[in-house]
Amino acid sequence: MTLAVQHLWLIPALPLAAAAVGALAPRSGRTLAAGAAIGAMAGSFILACLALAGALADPAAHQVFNFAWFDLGFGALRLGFLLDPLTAFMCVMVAFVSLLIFIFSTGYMKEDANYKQFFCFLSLFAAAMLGLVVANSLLLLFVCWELVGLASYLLIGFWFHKPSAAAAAKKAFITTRIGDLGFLLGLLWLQDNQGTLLFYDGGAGFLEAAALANLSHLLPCGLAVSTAIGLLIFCGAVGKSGQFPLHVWLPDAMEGPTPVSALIHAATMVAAGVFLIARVYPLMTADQALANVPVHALTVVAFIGAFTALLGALIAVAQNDIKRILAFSTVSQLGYMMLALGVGSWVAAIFHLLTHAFFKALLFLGAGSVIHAAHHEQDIRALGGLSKKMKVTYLTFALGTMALVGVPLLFSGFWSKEAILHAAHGWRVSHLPFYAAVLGVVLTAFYNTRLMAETFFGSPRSENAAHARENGPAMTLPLVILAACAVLLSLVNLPSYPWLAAKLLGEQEVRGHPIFEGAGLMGLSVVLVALGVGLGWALYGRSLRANSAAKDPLAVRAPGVIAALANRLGFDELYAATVGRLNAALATLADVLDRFVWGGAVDFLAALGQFTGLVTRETDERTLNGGFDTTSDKLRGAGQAYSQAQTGEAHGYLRTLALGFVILLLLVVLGGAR
Amino acid sequence: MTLALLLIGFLLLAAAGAAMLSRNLIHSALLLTGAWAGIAGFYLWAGAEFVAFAQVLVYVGAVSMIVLFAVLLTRQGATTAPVEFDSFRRAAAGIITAGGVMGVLFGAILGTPMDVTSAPPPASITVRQIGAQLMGPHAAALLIVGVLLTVALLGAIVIAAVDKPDDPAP
Amino acid sequence: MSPLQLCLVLSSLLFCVGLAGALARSNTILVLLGIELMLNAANLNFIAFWRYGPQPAAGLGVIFVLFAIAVAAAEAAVGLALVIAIHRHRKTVRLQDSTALKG
Amino acid sequence: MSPWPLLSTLVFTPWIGALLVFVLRRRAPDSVVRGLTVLISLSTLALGACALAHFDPAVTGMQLVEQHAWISALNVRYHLGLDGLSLVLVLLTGIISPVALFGTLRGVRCPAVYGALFLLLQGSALGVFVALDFFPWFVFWELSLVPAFFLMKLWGGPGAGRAAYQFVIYTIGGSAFMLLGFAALYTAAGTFDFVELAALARDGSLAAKLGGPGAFWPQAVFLGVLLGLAVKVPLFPFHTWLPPAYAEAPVGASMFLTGVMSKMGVYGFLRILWPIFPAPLQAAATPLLWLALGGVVLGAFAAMKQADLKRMVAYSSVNHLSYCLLALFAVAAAGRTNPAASAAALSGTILQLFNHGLSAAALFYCVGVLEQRSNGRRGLGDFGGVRSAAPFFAGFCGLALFSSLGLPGLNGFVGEFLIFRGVFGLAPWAASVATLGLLATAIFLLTFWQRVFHGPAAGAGVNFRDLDAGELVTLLPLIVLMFVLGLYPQLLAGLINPLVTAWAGSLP
Repeated sequence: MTLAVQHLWLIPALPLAAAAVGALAPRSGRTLAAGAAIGAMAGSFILACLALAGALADPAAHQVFNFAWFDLGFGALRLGFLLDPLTAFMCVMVAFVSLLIFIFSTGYMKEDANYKQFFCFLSLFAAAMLGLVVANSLLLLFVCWELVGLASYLLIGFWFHKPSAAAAAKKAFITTRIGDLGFLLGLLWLQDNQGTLLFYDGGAGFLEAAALANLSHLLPCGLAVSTAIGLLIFCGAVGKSGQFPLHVWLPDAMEGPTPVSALIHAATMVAAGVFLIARVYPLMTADQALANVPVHALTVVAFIGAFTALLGALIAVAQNDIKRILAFSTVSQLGYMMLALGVGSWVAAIFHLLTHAFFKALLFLGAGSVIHAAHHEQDIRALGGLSKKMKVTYLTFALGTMALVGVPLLFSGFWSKEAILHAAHGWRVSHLPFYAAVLGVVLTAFYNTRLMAETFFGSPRSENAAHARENGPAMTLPLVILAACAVLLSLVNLPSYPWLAAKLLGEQEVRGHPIFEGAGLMGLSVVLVALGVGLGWALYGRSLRANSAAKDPLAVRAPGVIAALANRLGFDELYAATVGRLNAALATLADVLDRFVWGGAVDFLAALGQFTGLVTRETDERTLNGGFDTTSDKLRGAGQAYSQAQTGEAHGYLRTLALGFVILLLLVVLGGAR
Repeated sequence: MTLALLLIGFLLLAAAGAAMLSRNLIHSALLLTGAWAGIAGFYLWAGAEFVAFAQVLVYVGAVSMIVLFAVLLTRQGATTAPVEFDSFRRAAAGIITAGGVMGVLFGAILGTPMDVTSAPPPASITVRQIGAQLMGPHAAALLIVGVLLTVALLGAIVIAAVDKPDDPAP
Repeated sequence: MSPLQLCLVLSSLLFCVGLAGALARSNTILVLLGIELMLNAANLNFIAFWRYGPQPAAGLGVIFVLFAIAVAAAEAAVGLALVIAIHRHRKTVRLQDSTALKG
Repeated sequence: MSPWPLLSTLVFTPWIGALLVFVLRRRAPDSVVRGLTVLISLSTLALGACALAHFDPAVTGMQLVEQHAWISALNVRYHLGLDGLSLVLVLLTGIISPVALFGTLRGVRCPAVYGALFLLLQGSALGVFVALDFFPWFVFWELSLVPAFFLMKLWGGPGAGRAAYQFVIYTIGGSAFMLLGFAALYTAAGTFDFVELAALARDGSLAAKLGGPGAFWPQAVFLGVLLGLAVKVPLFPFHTWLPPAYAEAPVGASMFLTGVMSKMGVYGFLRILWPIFPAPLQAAATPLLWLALGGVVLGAFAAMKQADLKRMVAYSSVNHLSYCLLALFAVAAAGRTNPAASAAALSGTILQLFNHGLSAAALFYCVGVLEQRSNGRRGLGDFGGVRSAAPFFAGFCGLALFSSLGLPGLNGFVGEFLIFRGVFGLAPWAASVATLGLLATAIFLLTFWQRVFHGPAAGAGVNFRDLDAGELVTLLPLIVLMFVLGLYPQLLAGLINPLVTAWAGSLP
């Protein structure tokens, strides 16, 4: 155990302290809150770099620091921190992107009244996200997972006076919680089965060989235990990472401020699902050796990932809100990561996660820059012509787009996507995911071309766009840095020198292969991207939109398809009609049961009691009381009659006394009382 | 002895009866004083000299004086106005009732065999004996009677006192 | 007729005289005096039984009579005071005029 | 053992205080009376801390025992004692009561009478938690209804009369069956003492005395006692008295009712039903488990449908207390099969008791604040955008809400996690169905939060006044405890661990 892992807790603790400062600072302490948040983040970044250095010194080792949270009768509930290359790379990425976005936020949120609160929530998010990354316990990971969800909830609903923002925040929390409940069940199952939730614990953790061997027995339904647990945990990832069928919350989450979208809903939190699956990868692959199971956990992951990748790209084609296009693009890219995990290349997934984090954060921040400059105009139909007004934003945004599209050779996105396509092509179970991914690449190129063309080229199509001006350095500097990263990051994992993959896999030396080995696939990819860009340019770039009301050229050609896609294929309506209605029906049922059945039973008993009471009262009044009353009346009458005898005449009394005496004595004498 | 008793009894009853019949209250009071004196005579006859002494002291001396004062204080109009029997019916009923009582009493007395005639006449009780009895076994009763008398004295004064606080005497 | 019976007859006669007076007369003072006579008749009985009773030496009859005389004296004093008070308020000494006890 | 009768002092100080407050009500100014009431109420916390200092968690039996003959003809004893469970609940009472009094005493009519009744209630609840003989226990149990009734009826809302009658009659009805059950038990065993009865039950002689296992009487007695406790907790579907009672009671009483009195029922399950009727409970546990599950799921869904915030919080109480029963019945049903899970479930139950007390009391107080600011309105649609005007209030209420829905880092999570961990190990299907309850809880609590605090300012949310110092001081201890127990549950778990381990080890 090195010094680094012992002090790993400092990485999330610093932003947490900043969040506390932000929460407790007075309302006017804007600079204090922002300063604390940025300072803490910088500290975390430095610590993360140190941790990375510590991890790379021995990439094969899982350094852990475990401690008991509290005693539980039969053994303590233990938590811990873990340091390995995966953790370290994630830490550095999260801390770095967070730092840049914090800096960007100081410019973007300058006018907001709740500026201080914003940084408090952001710091809380960063703390939870970093905690999630460094956790060595599924429980600690779950705790941070939920806290990340809370921070996301608070930040989506940051402009809470907007009803749409409040509703989106609630939708996000509830939807992800559905997945989290699956996660929770998986976690409980694991705890019950293994007695520990630690990943690595010197041979006793559940990701280590001894424990995994226990998980291979079959359930009555035919699944292996590890498959079932793995799929339950995957439910959590589906919720958090916006995978089909729980992807509906992510586009709505764009109601939050743009830095939030960049940090949480593009770069970090949504990628946590991918990270989670990568973290428990030994568990996910534990059933690969079993031949006679109906389904492997990873197969499900692959298909869901591929479907989501295609779905997201499709829907993005028909969106008009700049942030929603990027949101669906995020959904799609997360699908690619899941696909990579599913087809067995978790290294490719993590590589894409890292590259995507940078270029998608760049794109969102660029979008934020545009929105900020254009006075919160988000509709690309109303923008246009910004390339001349906002040079820095335009250039960096273009670089990010090229990375996302996968323009060959120079851009990180190309290499990471290439790795995924390669892995999907090599998957032995099915080729369907590969075809979906290929189609997704074309679509991605297409809708991004559209985005660029509509936003930056031509002439401004609204007052807001016409008055746009480039933003200050607090906002442009992060863009430049991120753009540099989006390009340079390709260097860490070139096929000929896969440094990142080697480190992640715990290999000391880096063994690359010549670049032409995968040239066929790479060529295909280049052709696909060119096709997509060409199509996009043909439709949107050549004949630029004249004004914001002009019809979309694609919608003219296939109105039904575009309308369906613009409506996001009706998932929200579908859920409202099924899950929502089921939920409402259950609530009504419970309420009716309460009011009428259980409450009715009680009321019936009460009525029965009251009826009995009525009967007895009547009986009492008519018979018992009646008799008693008559007697009383008679007694009173007798008393009145008797009082008539009280004449007040002393003579009479004396006489009566004497007569009484006579009678008594006569009785005694004559009766012979002797 | 018996003769003496008869004589005393006759005088006593005669005085009492006359007192009850007299129409003049003053006469009634004086005749009653006589009857009380007769009773004292009876006590003497029976050998209870101390009782006879007390009878004379209390009744003949004290009560008769109070009665006389009461009579004088309640006289209306002429001092010698007779007190009439205002209701013949009541008088008759009273006398008949008394007669009834007398009848049953006589019946009881005469119908009861009492064979105590053989007992010797006891030595008369001495004052010393009475004193010892009073201060011994009956001390509590004596005390209570003392208190009673005091209270009666105060009570009599309070009841009979003139209460006209609002009307100062001229 | 034994002396005891004679005494008892005498006392009962006295009692009846008192009773008759108390019942027949309307003057409150005379009613009180009649009652006083009845009390004295009872005293006669005490003395007679003391004199001729089975245990004359105890002297209980004498003591009783002494107490009775004391109480009677008190009674007479209070009773006559009441008569005077009533007379002062109602200007009457007729017993049948005081009927406050009527029910 | 301390020679000073600490537990008697603990129980009777509030009663004596109630008398004092009542006597002083016209002689001292209101402020003095209020201060005195809160001070007396705080005595429980102080004495509870004393008890804590004398308490040895390693001992699983009763501690600080006081035992005197009371009615020797009936073998009734004045028997008080304390174990980890009692101590946790005594401390809870010591926290909730002063907070509730402090928070609500300023606004009520006749604060002295209110305070005196409240102190009576507090003493009775404490008596229930420490009495070890059925007779005094039952006396405390029933006595607690009297002040609760008057608090509810005299200080409650418009429908309070009906709700109070329903509450009292329903509860007394249940208790009557319990009394009958104990009468039968006494005829058979000749003692009212819980400890002795439990010992008899352990060696099986109790069932033999009642007529042998499977005979009519043990079942009947068990059902009687079960009914009494089920109404009190309340176990679904005997819960219909609870929403109107909690909703119509004055805020302080609601806080106490949900914070402390609802724990009396679960306490009864753990102290009486569990040790004295192990075999019948095990036999009946599976159907009871279904009922508890019904409470968890239907309680949460019914809450979703409520338009009255207080009723909503009341239903969330049904839901949260049903988790406790769920764990209890799961453990009873499974018996000795999985001691680790049983121990977790039982710890979870006790932690949940404490945690629910904190968060539900805080929630009721928050609804009370809303009610007080808006002239008694407390509908879901009566407010809007309160957070803009009252950020502190929104923050505190939000913390209480998130604690209630089991957010990690706050106290609610620990208890629920342990319950789920235990129940999953004993009855996985029940745990799976119960997650529906977790989801529904999140939905209705967030709906509460969204409708009241978010959106544009509307209804009574316009110009909403933020918390003043007194309200802040009321909520602060609860919020601080939520954090402390959420991050460091060992504080409580340490008190009950040996006890729970012993229980889990002695299952049939």
